[in-house]
Amino acid sequence: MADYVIEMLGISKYFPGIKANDNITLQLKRGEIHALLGENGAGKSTLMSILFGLYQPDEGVIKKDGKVVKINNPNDANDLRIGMVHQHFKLVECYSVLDNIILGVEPNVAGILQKQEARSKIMELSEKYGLQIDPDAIVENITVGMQQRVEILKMLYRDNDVLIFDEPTAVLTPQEITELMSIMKKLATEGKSILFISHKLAEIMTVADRCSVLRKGKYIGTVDIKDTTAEGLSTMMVGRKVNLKLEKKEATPGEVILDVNNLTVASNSSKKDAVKNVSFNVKRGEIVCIAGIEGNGQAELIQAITGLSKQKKGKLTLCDKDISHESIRYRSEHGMSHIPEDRHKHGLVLDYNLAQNIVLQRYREPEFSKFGFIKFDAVKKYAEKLIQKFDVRCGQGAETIVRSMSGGNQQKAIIAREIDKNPELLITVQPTRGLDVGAIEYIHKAILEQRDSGKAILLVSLELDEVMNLSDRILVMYEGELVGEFKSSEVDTETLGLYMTGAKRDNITKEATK
Amino acid sequence: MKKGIAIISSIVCILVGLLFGLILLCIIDPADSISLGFSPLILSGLSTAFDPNWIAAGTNLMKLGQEIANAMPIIMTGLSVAFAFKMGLFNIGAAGQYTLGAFGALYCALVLKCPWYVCLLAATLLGAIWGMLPGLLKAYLNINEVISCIMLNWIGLYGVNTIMCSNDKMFNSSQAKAYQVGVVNKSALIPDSIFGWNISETFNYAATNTGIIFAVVIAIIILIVLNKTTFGYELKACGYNKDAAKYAGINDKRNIILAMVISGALAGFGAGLFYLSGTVQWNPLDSTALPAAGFDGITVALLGLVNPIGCIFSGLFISHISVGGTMMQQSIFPSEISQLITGLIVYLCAFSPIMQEKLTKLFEAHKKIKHDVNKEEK
Amino acid sequence: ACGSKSGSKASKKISKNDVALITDVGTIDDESFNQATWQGVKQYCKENGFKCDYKKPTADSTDARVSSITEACSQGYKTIVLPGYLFGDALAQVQDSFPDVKFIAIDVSKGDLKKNISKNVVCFTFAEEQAGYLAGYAAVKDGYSKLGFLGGMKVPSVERYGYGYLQGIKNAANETNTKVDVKYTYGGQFAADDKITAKMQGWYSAGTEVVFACGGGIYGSPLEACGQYKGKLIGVDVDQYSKGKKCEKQHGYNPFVTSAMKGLQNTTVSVLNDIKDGKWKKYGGNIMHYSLKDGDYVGLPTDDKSWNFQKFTKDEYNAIEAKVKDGSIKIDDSTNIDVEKLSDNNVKISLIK
Amino acid sequence: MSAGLLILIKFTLLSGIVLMYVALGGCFSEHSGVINIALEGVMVIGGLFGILTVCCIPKNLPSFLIVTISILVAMISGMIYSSLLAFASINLKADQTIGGTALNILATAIALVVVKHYNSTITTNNAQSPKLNYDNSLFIFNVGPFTLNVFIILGIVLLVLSYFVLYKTRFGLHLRACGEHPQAADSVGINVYKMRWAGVLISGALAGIGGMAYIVPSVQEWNFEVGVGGMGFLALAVMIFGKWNPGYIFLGSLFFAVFKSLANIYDSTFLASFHLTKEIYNMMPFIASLVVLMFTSKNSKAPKAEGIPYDKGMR
Ligand SMILES: Nc1ncnc2c1ncn2[C@@H]1O[C@H](COP(=O)(O)OP(=O)(O)OP(=O)(O)O)[C@@H](O)[C@H]1O
Ligand SMILES: Nc1ncnc2c1ncn2[C@@H]1O[C@H](COP(=O)(O)OP(=O)(O)OP(=O)(O)O)[C@@H](O)[C@H]1O
Ligand SMILES: [Mg+2]
Ligand SMILES: [Mg+2]
Repeated sequence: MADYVIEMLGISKYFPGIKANDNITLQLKRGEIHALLGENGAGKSTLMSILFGLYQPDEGVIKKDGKVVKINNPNDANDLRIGMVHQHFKLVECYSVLDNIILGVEPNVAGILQKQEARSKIMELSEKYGLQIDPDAIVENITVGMQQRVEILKMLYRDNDVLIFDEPTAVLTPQEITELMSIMKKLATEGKSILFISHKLAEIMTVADRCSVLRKGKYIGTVDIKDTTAEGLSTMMVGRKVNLKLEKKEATPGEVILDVNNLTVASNSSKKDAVKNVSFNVKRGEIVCIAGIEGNGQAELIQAITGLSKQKKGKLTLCDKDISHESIRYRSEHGMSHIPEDRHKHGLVLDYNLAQNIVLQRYREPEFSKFGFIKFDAVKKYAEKLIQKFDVRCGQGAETIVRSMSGGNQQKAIIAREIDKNPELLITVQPTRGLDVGAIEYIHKAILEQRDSGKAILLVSLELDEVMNLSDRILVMYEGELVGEFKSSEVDTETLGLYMTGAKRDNITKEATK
Repeated sequence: MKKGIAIISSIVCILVGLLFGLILLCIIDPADSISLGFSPLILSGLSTAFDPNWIAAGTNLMKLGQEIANAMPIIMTGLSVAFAFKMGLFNIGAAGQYTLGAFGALYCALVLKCPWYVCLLAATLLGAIWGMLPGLLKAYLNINEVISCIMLNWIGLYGVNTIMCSNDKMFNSSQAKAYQVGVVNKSALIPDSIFGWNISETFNYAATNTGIIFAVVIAIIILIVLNKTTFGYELKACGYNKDAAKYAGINDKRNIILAMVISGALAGFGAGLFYLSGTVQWNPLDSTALPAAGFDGITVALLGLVNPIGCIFSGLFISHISVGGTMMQQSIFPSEISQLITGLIVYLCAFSPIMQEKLTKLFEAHKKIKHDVNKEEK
Repeated sequence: ACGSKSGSKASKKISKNDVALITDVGTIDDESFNQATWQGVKQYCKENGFKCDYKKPTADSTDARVSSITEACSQGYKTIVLPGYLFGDALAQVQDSFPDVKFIAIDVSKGDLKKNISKNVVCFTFAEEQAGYLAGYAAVKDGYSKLGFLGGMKVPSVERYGYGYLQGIKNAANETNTKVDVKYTYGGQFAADDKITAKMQGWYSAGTEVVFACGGGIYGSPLEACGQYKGKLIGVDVDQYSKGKKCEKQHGYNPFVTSAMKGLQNTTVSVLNDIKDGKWKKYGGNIMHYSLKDGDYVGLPTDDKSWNFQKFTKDEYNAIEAKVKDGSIKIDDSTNIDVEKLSDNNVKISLIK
Repeated sequence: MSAGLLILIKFTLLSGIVLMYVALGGCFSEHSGVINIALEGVMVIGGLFGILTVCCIPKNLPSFLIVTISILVAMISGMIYSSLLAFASINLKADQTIGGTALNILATAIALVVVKHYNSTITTNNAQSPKLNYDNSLFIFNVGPFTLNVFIILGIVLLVLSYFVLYKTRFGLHLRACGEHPQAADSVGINVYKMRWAGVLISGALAGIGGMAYIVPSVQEWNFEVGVGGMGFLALAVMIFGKWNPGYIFLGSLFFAVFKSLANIYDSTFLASFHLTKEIYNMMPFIASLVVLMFTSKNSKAPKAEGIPYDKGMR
């Protein structure tokens, strides 16, 4: 028995209106990497937050080294040497790396900080595990990868020996993921026990020793990785067989819909240009994907194309109309749809109801308004139609306040809205971020349908799987420039990775893309 | 349902506030606390409306008239604050816009000798301009409107007072105040009667005029604009989520500016209503305090649940108890008790989301059984 | 428990001798009209066992004042005191609506009333310019040559004090042929605060020797500022010598050289007493202008304890007072004059806006 | 040195220190994540009870004690009053602006009711006076040609202390983390609610002293009808102007104070020859700071989580 470091026995946790964890048991062996798998909302983060002391379980006990313990807050967890890298990083952006690592356990004399001591310990750890960081850099200026290393160092600095990684790979590049995997393995061989949450089956297959599966808050079971396959895991997770590979026909590109010519865009955060002299086009009936590591200018590129920010130089043409200096509304009314990256920030007015969100760009059309007055009946009817058509699940139909809907359904509502506008060009950024396989499947199908009905689609994704599965043509973006163009059928992930990290580049000219 | 709960929670706030006031009055002087304190305080104008003495003198509606006259400007500043709130802006600058509005009205009335509607228009315009400035600063330079409004309040006050003092036609040096509109230019007075009904005569209070009808009509217009029009839809979208509004092609800069312009216009209009009512006098020598109507607007808006119709009622309520405050025996009870009560009510209003949540739960507990039955039928 | 209605209703009833006062814009203790008359009212009621109360209008408007007066009348008050020229219009409106109520209006002149005065009304005004004259004259005679005038707000009575003060200064300066500097300003308020303290400190440090603090509680600021520079003050309305006690403790001298007084409180008390004694006829329908000619209604205090002049003697004071009284010295009582124009060879007046 | 300049320095220090106290208070509160728009009201309350203490305390106590006790009372009453904001905005997650505005409205009303009641109990003649009379001599002393007051000395000490606490101590690191990213702070075991309470209470303490420092040194009688005349709001502006940093806040307060003083004493300096009205000088700091804000607003240093109630359950 005592070879379990952590045992969570019969854990239940209720949230208003939902049982997030229902009698869950999880046992973690010393020195193992234990994966935790489940759909969105299955209760993985909740379970881990309970272990880390952020929530209290309503039922059940936690044992550490065979002894029952009570973990009331992260301090208790820390005393028990449990550490966690959160799904959304918990770093104070304007603090230095050093301050973030020591936050909460600062060496001090009578309350006065003694940073020198901390610094040498951190440098030691960073060398030992190959976690390269600059202790004096300000967190808001460093890459996501480095932020993750900071989070890991935070755990190591606290001498934790139970390490929880909640979806650590969602934001990393393939190279960084490989790096992280090896670090995790190294930590495990040193006797640290690791809990690892991921939606990516391949990762689990490579790194984990065992895997526990949750579904809708319930515990399904634990398997040894060497006895199972990716398909087996996914079946366990959703309760049915999932098609992991998308079936798609060959694309039949038509005329050019979007033409981007020598586009240069200033950066949101730094003084340098984020997009440098980029040219490409998207044709009817094809899916063009911009691949690249986060922060290489994709966001700025899309903002410029959609009109959310101004370009510095260059020309944008949509269906033969010059839209370089047109407003967002003009672009939207002339055939551009946009599924934004951040659905809460851009996609929805969370305090409006579903109907009001469904007409977010179209409330001025004569169908929905007259003399400046909104025809609420027409809006409602239309919303109900879309809810039916796209199977958006919501409590009170068109009147549901969007804030109360689940993330997946919010995303569906956006997709319904954007597709039903019947656009010429559909721009979609990270359409499946953080969604579970079931939802991903649905959305991918919808996008493909659009392609097949002759729309032009511009996809931005950080997920290489998605890129490979969905696109017909792939453009790789690195430091604001397009450095490679491929047919998706003629390239593999490794090659893409090399381009994305800047290790390789081609010279892309406007002519080449034509 | 939701609205009902909101109103109930407001009423609870008011009752608690009043109870606190009563306790305070008891502490100050237990013997007279009801008869000379609390009863005039909460009955206010109503106590005289049915008093035989007052009825005999034919002045029984005078105090109610005074309440209405005092409510006009604060209903407007309340609307001003509420309107900006809908756009997610905190218009603490209503005081400054009100100041400019007063100046516009008085300048047109006293110097240019314009008729009332021109004066009112000028008040509205100047208020709108003064509201536009923080709007511009917010939209184009991202300067927090609270700060710029505070600055512009004082700039407006000093500026207006400087100009007024140096203008002989505005500044009555023998009284050390601005001239009374009713004395200098009768045509600038807001009409007393509408459809043959002379409001001032009914209430026996000269300053009570058709202005209150203007205020009510404008509140209704604002309500319609906010809830029924595309403009209101845009505005609220910007207020809830600026980025999403921008994504939807709504010009958020334009809306921020427009919202502040309208907000300022409402405050300016309120000042116009007040200063064109006859005998009120601006005191340009006093630069120590901003007009209270501006800050009362915040109270009115909050107590009125940021709803235009709510503003009418809360404006009347606040005016009601502040007139009541002056009807208490002044040598025993400070009239500021009414202000204390309103402050307390607004403080309690800050809790109203939580209170509403609790109340909703309370109601839903009753409904629960029904609900479950439905579920099983499915 | 509280608010037991035991206090019998009868005792709350207003009886015919009770007095109500309606305040001007300022507070009841503005150390000016409101306070002085209210003190008069209270003194009278206390001596005779009557009740008194005051009402504060909700806004600075005639309508609000009329409403407050109506309220007092309807409650049964038969004597109502109205301090301040702002009551002119309101009085004109109500005087005939309540013929059985007696109105005592302080500082309301014919010009303020704009109407014929009714039999149930009496108005009082004072010759502030005489008090101001005497103060200015005395100060220069006492040897001060750098003087200041700090008015509260530019209201008529303050202006009259100020104009009289300047005339007194000029007269004395020309008599003794000394050069005198006068700084003249209005604070814009009747209360002291840090801003005015700063201004006064500026004056005293730049050499101003004595400041006539003319308006309610505004004297607090020069009082605060003077100590360090051994600066002096002239009080207003009442004898303010006792206000200098704190400074005496702190800096070893009382800064009030004198005070330009007018008899607000006394007048109020004596009218009320006369009404009680049935002598209303003497007043009803009149506008009474009280100057030295009519009695000691204006002037400087001559008690030994508040006589704080070094050179200027009581004999000199009596002499000049007599001249003012008999009219051999004419003092202009206009308002809204350009004070800087009054400068001459000996006296330099600078107006500070 | 000309007399005019001396006085300018004196009054700049006088009101600059007040602004600094209050802006520092705001700075602590906002660094913890709570926007304290109630500073104006807290100043009134601090001033009120501080002065009441000066009035009521036995006069035969050593003056050092009188000064200390009354300042302590101002500080504590400021803390108690601001705890109303803390309770509403931290525990009940109420809207901070609404709560703060309510406290501003309440403060003047409370002050007037208390002062009037106090005045009518100490005098028999039922005076409903909104003014308090007090003796400020204990707070003021001269150093050469300079008139200083205890608040200036205390202020400088607190300024240095504030800087040290915010940037050099464990407490400061925790406090600022709560204003920037409360979830992060919570995840490393910092009690966000406690830190926010601390931030608001410190702001109450500083604003309470600030209220007293505003009223006491310049006059010996205060009319509470004017409250503190917008100083609290001005301090908020100074805080933003000073980028939430004690050092800049100090400079910002002096900048505002120079103009504020000039407005009052310009006639005793060389500026007299320009014949501008005092209103122009009064306007200056406001116009100037608007202009400065226009140029600096692009890179605001406001704590990121300020104004957002922290909810442990929220993701
Ligand atoms: N604070 C909360 N209040 C209410 N409900 C919550 C809260 N936190 C989580 N939930 C709900 O509990 C369920 C489990 O959430 P949890 O975040 O643990 O899921 P997850 O398995 O981590 O999902 P994902 O893969 O999206 O991260 C979800 O339905 C979620 O909406
Ligand atoms: N904070 C919350 N309070 C109350 N209910 C919540 C909360 N968060 C989520 N829920 C409810 O929990 C359910 C699942 O929500 P959740 O956001 O976890 O879904 P999801 O599909 O996992 O979304 P995502 O993909 O964004 O993680 C929804 O019905 C939602 O209404
Ligand atoms: Mg989730
Ligand atoms: Mg999760």
